[in-house]
Amino acid sequence: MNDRTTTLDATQKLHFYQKGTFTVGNRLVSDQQRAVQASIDRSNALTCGHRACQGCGEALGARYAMDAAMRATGGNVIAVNATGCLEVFTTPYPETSWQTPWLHSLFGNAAAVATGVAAAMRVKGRPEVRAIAQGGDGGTTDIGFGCLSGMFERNDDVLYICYDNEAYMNTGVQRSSATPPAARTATTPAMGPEPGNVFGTGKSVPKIAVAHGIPYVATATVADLHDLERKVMKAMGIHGARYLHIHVPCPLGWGSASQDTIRLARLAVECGLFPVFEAEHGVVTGSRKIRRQVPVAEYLQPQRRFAHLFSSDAGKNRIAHLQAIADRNIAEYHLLDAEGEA
Amino acid sequence: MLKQIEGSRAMAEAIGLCRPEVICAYPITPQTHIVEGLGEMVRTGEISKCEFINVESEFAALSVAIGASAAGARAYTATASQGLLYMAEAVYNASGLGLPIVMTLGNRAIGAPINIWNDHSDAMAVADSGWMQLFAETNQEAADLHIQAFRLAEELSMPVMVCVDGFILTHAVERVDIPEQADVDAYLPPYEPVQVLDPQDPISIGAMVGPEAFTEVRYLQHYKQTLALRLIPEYAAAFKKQFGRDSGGLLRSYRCEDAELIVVAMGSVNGTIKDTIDEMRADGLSVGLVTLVSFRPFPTAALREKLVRALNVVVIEKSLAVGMGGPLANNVDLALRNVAGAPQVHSVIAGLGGRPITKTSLHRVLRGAFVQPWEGSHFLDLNEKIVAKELHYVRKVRRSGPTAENLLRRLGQAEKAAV
Amino acid sequence: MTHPFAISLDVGTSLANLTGSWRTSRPVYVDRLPPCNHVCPAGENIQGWLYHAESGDYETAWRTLTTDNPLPAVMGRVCYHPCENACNRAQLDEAVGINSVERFLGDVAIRNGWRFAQPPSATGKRVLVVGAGPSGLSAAYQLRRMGHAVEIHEAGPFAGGMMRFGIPKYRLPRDVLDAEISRIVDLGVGIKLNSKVDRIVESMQAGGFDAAFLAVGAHIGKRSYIPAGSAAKILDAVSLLRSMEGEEQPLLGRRVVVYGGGNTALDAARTAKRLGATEAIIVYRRTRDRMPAHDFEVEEALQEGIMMKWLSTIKRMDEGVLTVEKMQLDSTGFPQPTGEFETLETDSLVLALGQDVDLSLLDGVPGLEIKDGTVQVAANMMTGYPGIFAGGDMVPSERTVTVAIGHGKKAARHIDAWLHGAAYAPSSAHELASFDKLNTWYYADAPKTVRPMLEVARRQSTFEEVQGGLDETNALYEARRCLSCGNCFECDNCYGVCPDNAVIKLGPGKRFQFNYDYCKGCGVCAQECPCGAIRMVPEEI
Amino acid sequence: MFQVRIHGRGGQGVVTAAELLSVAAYLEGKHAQAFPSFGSERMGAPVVSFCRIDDKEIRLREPILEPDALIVQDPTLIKAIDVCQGLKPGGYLLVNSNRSLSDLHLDAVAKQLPAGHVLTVPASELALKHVGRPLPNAALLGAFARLTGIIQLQSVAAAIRDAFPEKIAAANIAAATAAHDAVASADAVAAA
Repeated sequence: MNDRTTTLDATQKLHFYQKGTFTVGNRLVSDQQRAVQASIDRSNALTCGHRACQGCGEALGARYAMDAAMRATGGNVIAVNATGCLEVFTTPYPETSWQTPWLHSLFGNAAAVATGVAAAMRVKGRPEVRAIAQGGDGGTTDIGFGCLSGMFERNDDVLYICYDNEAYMNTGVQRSSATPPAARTATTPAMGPEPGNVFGTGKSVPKIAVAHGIPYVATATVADLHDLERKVMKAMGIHGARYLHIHVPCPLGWGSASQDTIRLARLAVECGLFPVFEAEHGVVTGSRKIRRQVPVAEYLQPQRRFAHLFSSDAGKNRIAHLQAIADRNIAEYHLLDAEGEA
Repeated sequence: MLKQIEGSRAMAEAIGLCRPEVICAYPITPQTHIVEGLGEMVRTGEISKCEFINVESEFAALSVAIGASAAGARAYTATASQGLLYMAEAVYNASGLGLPIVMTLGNRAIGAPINIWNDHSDAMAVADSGWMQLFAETNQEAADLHIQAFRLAEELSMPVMVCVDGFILTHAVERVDIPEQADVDAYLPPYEPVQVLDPQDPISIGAMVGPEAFTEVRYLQHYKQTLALRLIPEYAAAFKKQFGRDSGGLLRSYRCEDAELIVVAMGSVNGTIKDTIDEMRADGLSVGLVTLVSFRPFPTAALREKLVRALNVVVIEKSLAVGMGGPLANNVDLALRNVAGAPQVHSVIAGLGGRPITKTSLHRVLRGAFVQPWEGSHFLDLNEKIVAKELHYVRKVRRSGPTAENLLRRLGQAEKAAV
Repeated sequence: MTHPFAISLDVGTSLANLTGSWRTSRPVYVDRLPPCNHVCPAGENIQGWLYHAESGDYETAWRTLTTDNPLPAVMGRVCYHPCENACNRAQLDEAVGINSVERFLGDVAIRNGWRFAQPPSATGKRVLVVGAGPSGLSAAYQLRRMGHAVEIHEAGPFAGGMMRFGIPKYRLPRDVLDAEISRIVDLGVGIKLNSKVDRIVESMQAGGFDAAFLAVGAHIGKRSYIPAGSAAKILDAVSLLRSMEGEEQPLLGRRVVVYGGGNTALDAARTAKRLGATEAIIVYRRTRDRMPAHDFEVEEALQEGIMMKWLSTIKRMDEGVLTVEKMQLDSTGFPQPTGEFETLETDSLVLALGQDVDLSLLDGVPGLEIKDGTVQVAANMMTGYPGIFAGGDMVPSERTVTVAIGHGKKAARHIDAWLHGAAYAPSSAHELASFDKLNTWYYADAPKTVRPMLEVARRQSTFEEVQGGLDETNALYEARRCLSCGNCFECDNCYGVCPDNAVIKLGPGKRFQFNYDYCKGCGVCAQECPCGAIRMVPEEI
Repeated sequence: MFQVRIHGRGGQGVVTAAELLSVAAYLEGKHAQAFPSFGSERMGAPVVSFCRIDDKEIRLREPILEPDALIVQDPTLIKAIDVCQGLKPGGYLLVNSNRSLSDLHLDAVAKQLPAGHVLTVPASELALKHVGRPLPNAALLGAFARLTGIIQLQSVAAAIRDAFPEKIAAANIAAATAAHDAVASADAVAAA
């Protein structure tokens, strides 16, 4: 699998040229070298008829990730899902949109349940069947955090995927520990002296994952499919605990236009607020470089959850504060260095 | 093979003979020795083809079991007290998903005040979670019940909790006949799941179910437990056939024929009660005992059949539903509901937080029942003097402080006074 | 039911939930007109042939190209490529090197000896084409492919018209020109050289032609009266350039002055330099920014050491000396005399003040309207005389090879229709694919490849071709810089980015189709389409 | 008791419409009860909300199965589900559309209802014009007031004023008034 992904990366540089370098597919390269999503017979692990909102980033991210995992394992994937949007909009009785074996247990235990699945497969002599746990930022960075850390620390053979839309959207957009500073949510209204979410210290679960020293940790976004697929395939080529944190915009919770989902994911990376990086065995090994840097304001402006920042002078300072956070990321993950540098 | 052995170890060996495939361990007194024993047996290979997983919490312990069971493995874990409450959400989930997990519950009180000793508060806290609950009277039965539990759970695709009195059984070293592997294999068929996560035949398990179907799901769960009322005696009979001894079943009676007064109890206390009854019978008192093995499903009909001819029924239980009384007594009332000329039911709350239940105390309360049956709950060996003092003090002083500490202080004073 | 009720569900059950009913606006695939195609005077489907060149299928690319223009190798050298000025990519990094790829295809075709497919069947109609210049050849080629018998009458000794007599060798090597002309001849187009048509109507009757296309070039250099001493050597640029095709080369002396500011002036000056003039000076009455000549040609000329004298008019010429008056631009930008004079040493003066067409062949033809030295034609290129069409330098329009070729094609279509007693109706053009319709994120940065240039030393002394061509990898690279503005190039973006799997991929070359049963109308596909080939249309409610 | 059922899609303000209606009734001194069809539906998915209006205390807690009036905020639902289910014989039907009843295949339903009880209003258009976003609920309430006479337009306006910030309120009231007047003039035409 690794070979395939490396060649895919190579072809990006060698053959894609101007047209198709960043697009999903490219008629000029062989099917094998094209993105999984470009394939006419991709598995569509998450199929039509689900009840996600128009322009749902999570629905997109989940199909991207699961389809890539399906290709990487020849379809031998069992998915465990934490409670949340993804669970509710994909499996309301009597309809499921999942084409893979799929299990929903609770909000906070996806990582542990997946550990159980993996253990069962080992003991049943079917190690080729791999377990993937998935959840939103609430189920991952908040309520599911204990089970997640336990799974990491035991280095169980589970790929945990967090679809981060930066709040509890399923329950009506309440703040989570992944909600960015200043963002308006139902529980951090744009009122009072400190409108929106507090400027806390933040909580980078990817970094916490790295601190566990697990074999593989990566962040990705729905705006960079090739990068996302490569990371999923790489992850599926590794045994032990792996963590993939995917940034997935939410039109409902962010107050953005449904067609802007991918555009916003792109801007989040280009402004430095969402660093895309990789780490192996506790060491950051590389980052996706910013291609056309933009000020954070360009990313914040189209989102109603940040509207209050643009209506007052105090707002300007908060934007500056957010820019400072972006600049820190840029420095820490070398986001403006030339390609190839760590 | 007969062994003089600690209860926990005996259970561990019995569970091992059931060929569990995934065992999740998290330490909590008093079940700890069971998973310790199992861990050792997995390491030494006594249990083969088994994943032993040390998890970070009871919540994770049962969650791992849920995943393993849904993926087709025979899953086991054990817990007690606070641990059971910490995994409560998963307890309901396991039964809701119909996963045949077997879990040992080393019965123990629930804090605060923190207390590690035995009573049945933990079992009662999740009595209505959809799990079947079987109470062991002896360590022999504790061991045997696990073997029956796996068969029952997997037949109905419904989890089973084997309730064993903490310390009193788990830590008691006594004679236990550990079955032979061949017998267990003959009795317990390999796990055939009704549904399993398999890439060859994918399904989605754990859908969101709305008002249109939720009642039906719940009803079917309830219906399964009514089926268990038939299966439990059946499997107990089969067990006797295979292993040559009585173990399990819905309930057992002792000297009940013609008894005017019948005691109902669960767990290890039944032994003490039997001795007490023998002595009372010797004194010509017409008293008998019904030992309830299955609390869930609750054997309403079988119990009614045992109790209906008595004049009085005394329910002795190690649990208190604060503000209501004895939950077991309440369930016994259910068995006699709408029965013409049904016996009077009297409730005894005993052995909370590990307080010993002695023959002396039992004689006092049971003989009392002949002379002067009571209404409401009788708290066995309640230190009324101290309670009265505390109540008086609390009435006087607004900031009266923590009751538990106050009581301990008073007990100390009382002892000094005695010297 | 094979598994527990309600809590477990079978795969594929969600397909029963037709989420398309949520939609308030729907995406539709569209084709928009790329700016390059839009502005090409020859009406080439540039994006169309680049698409094939991208995948290395040069023959199909060349065949697509030559359906509109039979002279790609020439075009790739002499076209002033307005397409590249219009190219959307210019707003991203640099315009696609369309002209250089066109030349590459033309040269490859010559190298491989690719031929045009013979016309399917003969219509029995005969068409006379007057003039073997670009528009004449273009018309003849198109008419021949439509199955008509075509005969070109050319007054000069060679075919090619202004391509041969107006454009110097160093810009258009003659072997290239000959190769592309002979390919047209091979198609069955007859060319009669040295046969000037004096009376068009008579010639038509004599030859039994059903229609005629007049494409006479502007070969007559405009003269303006300049008082001159007897020994002063004055000649015009067109004659100079034409004489380059003859045996003996003209003698201009060491110091040559060219008078004028158009491309011809530059050609004349650069030719003079190559003929050995140590000083070649261009005298122009306005400033460089007002020069009609193309800037890149001025640049090349300056590199070759041509000197420029701005804001000057020539008053008189005596032996070896010119009198020049300084000018200044008035507020309207028109040059006004200042009364300041100076002299300029020169051996000869070349006048490049524009050209005229010899319209004598039209004398006496009824119904024609001649204005400012050109024949007026209707929208269908037909003159006032039924059956006689005209194009190129003869009709009012910009005088470039590309425009001429466009005229030829256009006229051919109308002539064909006219011969069938029908009227040719061009298909209505699509909406323009402007830059704002694109999502350029998806295109990698890729600066234009520069064509090699002959070093200045040799450019000053020889008539070798100044500008080189691209090698294959360059050409491929350049072709792949095309953004495919407004037309799906099957990048799979819409197929990949749909959160509802509501895009159906139909397979290579078949593009895509929306599944409106499930499309919720979020619009992500339209937003993320790189080339603007999807439009969102509100649902009627 | 007058019972209203509102059909629409997540994000169209279906629940808000029921709430506004109840507030309008409350402001007229009536008893009113508004409640949504609970569920975790998403933007764009079909949603139902209910409103009861009465002169005495409302104790009934069942969903509205036999409404006196139906408001359909999104006509595409008519294809998807049986919106008219349980509508009383003398009831009202108000549909957000700029198309005719026959275009919407509602002729059959209309026949069964009293004359003048069925109406389509281009509420989304009016909303786009006045509010700038296609949120048809306010406009529909304006039309509803005129169609049924159960509540007054000014009560609807007052309810909107209670619920939203000044500017947004003003815009929505404008939409409601426009819809109300449109119905009025239509009636005038019918009457003439």
